[in-house]
Amino acid sequence: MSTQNAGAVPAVEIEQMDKYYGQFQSLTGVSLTISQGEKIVVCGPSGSGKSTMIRCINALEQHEGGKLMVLGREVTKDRASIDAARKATGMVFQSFNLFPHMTVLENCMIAQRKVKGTSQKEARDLALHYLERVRIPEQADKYPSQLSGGQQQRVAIARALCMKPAIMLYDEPTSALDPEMVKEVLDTMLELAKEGTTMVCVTHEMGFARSVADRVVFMDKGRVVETAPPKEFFDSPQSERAKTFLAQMLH
Amino acid sequence: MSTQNAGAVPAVEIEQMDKYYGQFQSLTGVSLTISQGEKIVVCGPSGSGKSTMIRCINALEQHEGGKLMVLGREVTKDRASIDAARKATGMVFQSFNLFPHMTVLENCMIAQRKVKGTSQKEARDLALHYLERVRIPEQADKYPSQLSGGQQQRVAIARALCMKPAIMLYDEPTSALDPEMVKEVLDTMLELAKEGTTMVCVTHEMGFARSVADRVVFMDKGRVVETAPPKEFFDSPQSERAKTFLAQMLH
Amino acid sequence: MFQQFTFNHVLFLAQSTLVTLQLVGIALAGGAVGSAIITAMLISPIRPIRWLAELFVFIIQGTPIIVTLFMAYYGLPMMGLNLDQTWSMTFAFAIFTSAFLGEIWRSSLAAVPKGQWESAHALGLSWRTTMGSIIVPQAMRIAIPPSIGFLVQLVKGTSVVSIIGIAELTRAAQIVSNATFKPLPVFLTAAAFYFAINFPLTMLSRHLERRFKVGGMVKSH
Amino acid sequence: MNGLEFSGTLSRIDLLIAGAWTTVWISGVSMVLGLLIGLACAVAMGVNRPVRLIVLTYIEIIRNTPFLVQLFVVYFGLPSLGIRLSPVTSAIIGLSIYGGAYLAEIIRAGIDNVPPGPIEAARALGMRSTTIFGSIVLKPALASIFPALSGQFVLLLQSSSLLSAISVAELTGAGNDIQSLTVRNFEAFVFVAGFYILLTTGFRLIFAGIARTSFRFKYLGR
Amino acid sequence: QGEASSLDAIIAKGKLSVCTSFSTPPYGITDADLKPAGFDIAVANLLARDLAVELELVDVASQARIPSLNGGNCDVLISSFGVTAERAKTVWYSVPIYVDTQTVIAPSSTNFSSYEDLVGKNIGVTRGSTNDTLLTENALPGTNIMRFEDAATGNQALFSGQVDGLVSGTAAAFTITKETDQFKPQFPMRTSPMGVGIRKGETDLLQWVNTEIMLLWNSGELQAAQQEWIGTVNEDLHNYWF
Ligand SMILES: Nc1ncnc2c1ncn2[C@@H]1O[C@H](COP(=O)(O)OP(=O)(O)OP(=O)(O)O)[C@@H](O)[C@H]1O
Ligand SMILES: Nc1ncnc2c1ncn2[C@@H]1O[C@H](COP(=O)(O)OP(=O)(O)OP(=O)(O)O)[C@@H](O)[C@H]1O
Ligand SMILES: [Mg+2]
Ligand SMILES: [Mg+2]
Repeated sequence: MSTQNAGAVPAVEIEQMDKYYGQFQSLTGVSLTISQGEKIVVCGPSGSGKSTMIRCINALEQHEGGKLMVLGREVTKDRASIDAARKATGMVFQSFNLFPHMTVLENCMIAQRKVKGTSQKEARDLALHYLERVRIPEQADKYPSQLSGGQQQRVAIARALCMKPAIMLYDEPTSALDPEMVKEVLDTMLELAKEGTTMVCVTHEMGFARSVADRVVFMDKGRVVETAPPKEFFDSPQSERAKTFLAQMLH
Repeated sequence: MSTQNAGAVPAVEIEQMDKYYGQFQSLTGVSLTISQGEKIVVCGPSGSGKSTMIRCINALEQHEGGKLMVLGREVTKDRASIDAARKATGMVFQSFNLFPHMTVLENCMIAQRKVKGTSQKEARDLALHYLERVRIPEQADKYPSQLSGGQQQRVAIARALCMKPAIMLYDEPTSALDPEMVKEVLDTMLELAKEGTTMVCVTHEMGFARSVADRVVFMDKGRVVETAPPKEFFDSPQSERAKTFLAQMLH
Repeated sequence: MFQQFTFNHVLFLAQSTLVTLQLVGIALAGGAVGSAIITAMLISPIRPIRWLAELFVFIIQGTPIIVTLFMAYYGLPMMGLNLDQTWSMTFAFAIFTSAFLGEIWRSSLAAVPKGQWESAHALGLSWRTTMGSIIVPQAMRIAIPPSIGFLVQLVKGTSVVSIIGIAELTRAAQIVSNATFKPLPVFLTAAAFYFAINFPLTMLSRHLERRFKVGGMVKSH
Repeated sequence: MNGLEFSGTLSRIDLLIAGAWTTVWISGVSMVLGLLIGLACAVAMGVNRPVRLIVLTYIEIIRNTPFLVQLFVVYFGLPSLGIRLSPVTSAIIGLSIYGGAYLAEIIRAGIDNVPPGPIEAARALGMRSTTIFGSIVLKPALASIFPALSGQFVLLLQSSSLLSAISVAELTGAGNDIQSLTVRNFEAFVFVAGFYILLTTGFRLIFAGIARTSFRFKYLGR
Repeated sequence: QGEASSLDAIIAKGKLSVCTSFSTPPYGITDADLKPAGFDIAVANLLARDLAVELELVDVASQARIPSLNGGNCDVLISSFGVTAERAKTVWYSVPIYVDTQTVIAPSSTNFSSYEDLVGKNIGVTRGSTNDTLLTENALPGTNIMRFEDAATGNQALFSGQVDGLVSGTAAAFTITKETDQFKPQFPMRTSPMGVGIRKGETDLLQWVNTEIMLLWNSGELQAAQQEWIGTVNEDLHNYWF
C-alpha cells in the first residue's frame, strides 16, 4: 500500500497533487516530501494555496489528482485512510476554533474520550500535562472566551497535542493575535519544535522561520515555487515571485 | 476664545484632557499640541486610549476634564463648537464605515451636498477629483461591497478629503486590511501627507511612522508617555514601557 | 342528512376570505401609522416617552391577541367609543400591529452598524440627514423580511375574531361546518385558503431574508 | 355599564388561577414535545432531499394556517377518521405540532449558525459526525437560539389562549366564564391580561435563568 | 343612551339593526343559499316589517351578545337570549317570545333520565349560556362539564362524538332530531323563557317591542314562526308575560 523508502517512512509525501474548488483549481501539481522530524515553514501570497495544502494533509479537504501519503499510508476517499491521516496529524487553526461551550480542560479531553475512548482520569491527566507544556495549567477550568487570544491559541495547541499526533500542522497560528500575544505562541511552538515532532507551519513570521525551519516552502497560485533552507530562501530567493513577495513583506 | 500663539494657531491643542467611560478612566491628563501641517503618529498598546483621544478631537466623544482646542476654537458641549471641530477634521476609521447603500461617488458627495449645500455638479467634480487623488476614479459607480478592503479604505479617505478638512485623523486605517492592501493605502496616505495637511494617525506600521511622521506619540494606560521624532523614538526610547513595547513589536 | 358540503359553501368561504383580507388591510393601514409612532417613541432620546412605548410593547406582546381583542371589544364602549364590531376589531389589530411592527422597526434601526452613525457624525451630517439618508434606507432593507413575516402572523391572527362572530374565514368555516356537520373537509378547505394567502408571503419573506443576509445589502442593486 | 367594578372578578380569582395553571402546564408539556419534534425535524432536514421536502411541507403548512383551524382539525376532524381525543390531549397534540414547526426552523437556524471553525477542529481531531453533532454542535446551537426559543415559548403560551374553543378550561376560558357570570366583561379581561403578562414575564425570567446556568460560557466574555 | 327616543331614531334612519347569531340552529342558521334564517331571524323580520324599516343583521357570538348590544353595535338583541336575573341587571328584556325546555341531547342509544345519569359523562354546553348556568348549578359531582365557545362548536363536539351529551333547548334538539335519528332529547331539565334584549333606559323601544310581540301572538304569526322553525308552539307563552 505504501511506497516505503529504506529506513524511516516520510511523514508526508505529496506527489503531483491537484485540488479543485468547483471550477477553480486551488492546487496544481504540488509535490513535497517531508521527513519525520522535519520542520517546514510554508509561505506565499494570499490565495496561493497554503491552507488548502495543509488541509489536504489533514484530510479536511479531499485532493482530486495525484497522491498524498501520510506516514506511508495513502489518503484516499476511504474512511479508514482519512481517520488514519487525522490520527497522525494535529491541526492548529488561525482562529483557534476552540469549543466555546467547554472549559479549557474539556476542550483537551473531549477528543481523547470520544475518539480514543481514554478513561476520564487518563484523559484529564494528559490534558493537564500538555496544558503545562504550553504553560497555562492554571487556566484549565476557564472557558475559551475568558482567555486572551494568545492563551486560546496555546490551548488549541495543547488540544492537538493531547492526541499525540506524529505531525503538527499549523495554519497561520499567530495571524489572528495582537502583536503582544504573537510572541508567547511562537515561543511555545519553538519549544515544542525542539523536541523532534514533525511540524508544518504556514506563517509569515520570518523571524520564526529563520530560527526554526529546516526548509521554507514558497507557494504561489497553487504551486510550490521554491523550496529551500531559510537562510538561502531569505537571502537569495531564486524565483522572481519570491523576490517581490519578500520585498513587500519587509516593506 | 482662543489662546492664540504668535503666528499660526496650532491645529490641535490638548491640555490635561480626561475622558471617562462610566467609571473607567480612559484618558488621564493628556496634553499635546499639534502645529498646522504637522504629521503625528500615535502608537501604544491595545486599550491605551489612542482611539479615544482621536475620537475626542473629532468630537465623536466628549471629554470630561481639561481643555481641547481645534484650530484655536475650544470644543465644548456646545453644538456649534462640535460642528466646528467636525468641520475642521476628517476621520478615517479602521473599518472604513462606508455607506453601503450608496455608490462610491455618492459616498463622497452626500456630506458636501447636505452639510455644505454644494451643488450637484460641484460636489461631483470634487468627489471625482479626490477619487483620482486616491487613484480609484474608475470605481466611482460601484457599491462599497464590490470593492476590495484597500479600495474601500481609499474611498473612505477620499470621502473625508472632500470636506477639505484642515486636519486628517486616521484610526488604524490599515489594520483591517490584508498585507497586500496595506501597502496601497499607506502609499496613498504618504502621498497626501506630502502636501501639508495636518495629519494624526494611529498606526503600528513602523515603516510608515519612520518615513512620514514629524513626531511619534506613545500612549499607555490613557496617558501620553513619550513624544519624540521617530528616529529618536525607535532608536532610543526613553521610557521602559516604550522599550518593551518596541521590543515586542519587532520580535 | 343536513346540507351537503357544496361548491356554494366553498364560494362562501372564498367570500369570507375577502373579509379576512379586508381585516388585514385595515389593520395594516391603522397599524402602519401606529407603528411609525411607536418606533419614533422607542428611539426617542426622552426617557419617559421611550418607557411609555416600551411598556406598551411589553403589555401588548405579553398578551394573547384574543385578550387584546376582548379588551378592545368590551373596553372601548366603556370609554364611550361606540365602534361597531368591525371597527373595534380593527382597533385591536392596529394596536397589536403597532406593538409588533414598532419593535421590528426599532430593532432594524438598531441593527444598522454603529460605525454608520459615527462616520455620518464625523462628516458633520445633521441628525435628520443621518437618519434620512444613511440610517433609514439601510434599516428598511433589514426590516422588510421580518415585517412580511409579521404579516403572515396577522393574517392568521385575524382568525381569532371568529370567536366574537365576525364572518371572516374561520367563522364562515364554523357556520358551514354547523350547517353541514362535516367539520373535517370544511376546516381543511379553510386551511387551504389561509395557506393560499400566506404561503407566497412566507416564500417572499424567506427569499428576501436570504438575499439580504448572503448577498450583503448592496449587491442586490 | 359605567365605572369599573372589579369585586365580582376578584371574588372568582380562584377560577383564573386554576385557568392559569392549566395554561402553564399544557404549554409546558407542549413546549417539550414541540422541542423534540423541532429537533427531529431540524436533524431530518439535513438528511436528504426527499426527507427535507417532507419536513418543509409540514413546516409550511403549519406556519401558514391558523392554529385555531389546526386545533379544529385535530379535535373535530380526526373523529371522522375514528380517532377521538380528549380536549386536553387534542390541545397538547395541536400545540406541539404547531410549536414544532416553528421550533424546527429555529433549531435549524441555530445549527446552521454554529461557526464552521469548531466543527472543522473536531473533524481534525478525528471525531465522527454523530459525536460532532452531539458534543460540539448541539449546545452552542441551542445557546445561540435560546432567546428565539424563549420567544417561541411565549408565543406558544399565548396560542394556548385559543384552547378554550375546544372546552379546555385555560386562562382565557376562565376569563370568559367569569365575564358571563358577572357580566363585567372588561374587568374580567383586565385580569386575564394581567395574568398573561405575569406568566410571560415569569417564563422569560425562568428561561433567562436556565440560559445563565446551562450556557454559562456565553456570558463570560472578556 | 341619549335623551332622544331610540325608537324615533330607528324610524328616522330607516333601519333596524339586530344582533343575532347565524350559527345557533334553529334560532339562527344559514339556509342552503347561505342566507340567514331561523326563528330569531323570522322575529327580526317581523319587527322590521311592522316598523316599516330595513333590517340589518349583525352576527355575534354567544358571549359577545351583551357587550355588542350595550356597545351600540345594534338596536336590539334577538339571539336565543335566555332570561336570567344576572343579565337583567345589565339589559332589559321584552316579554318572552319563546319558552324553551332545556334538555340533554345525546345519541339515541343512551338513556339519561336524571342528573345522576350524567355523572362520569362528558356533557357539553355553550360557555356562558343559560344552559351553562343550569348545568353548573345542578350537575352532580363527577359530571364533566365541557364549555364550548358557541352552539356551533358545541354541536360539532356532539356530532364528532367528543361529548356524550349536550345541554340544549328542545328547540335546538329538534333541528338535529328532525334530520337524523342518531340523537334524541333525554330528560327535561327546566323551562327557559327567551326575550328580546334592549339597552337599559330605552323605554319607548321596549314598550313598542312588547306591544308588537303581543300583536304578533294575536295575529298568530309568532306561533307560525315557532311552528316553522322549532316544530312546536308554546301554547302557554302568555303565562310568562309580565
Ligand atoms: N471553500 C472554497 N471554495 C472555493 N474556493 C476556495 C475555497 N477555499 C479556498 N478557495 C480558493 O482557493 C485558493 C487558495 O486558497 P487558500 O486558502 O489555500 O490560500 P492561502 O494561501 O491559505 O491564502 P491566505 O494566506 O489568504 O490564507 C484561493 O484562491 C481561494 O479563493
Ligand atoms: N464605549 C466604551 N465604553 C467603555 N469603555 C471603553 C469604551 N471605548 C473604549 N473603552 C475603554 O477605554 C480604553 C481605551 O480604549 P481605546 O479604544 O481608546 O484604546 P486603543 O488605544 O485605541 O486600543 P486599540 O489599539 O485596541 O484600538 C480601553 O480600556 C477600552 O476598554
Ligand atoms: Mg490560508
Ligand atoms: Mg483603537
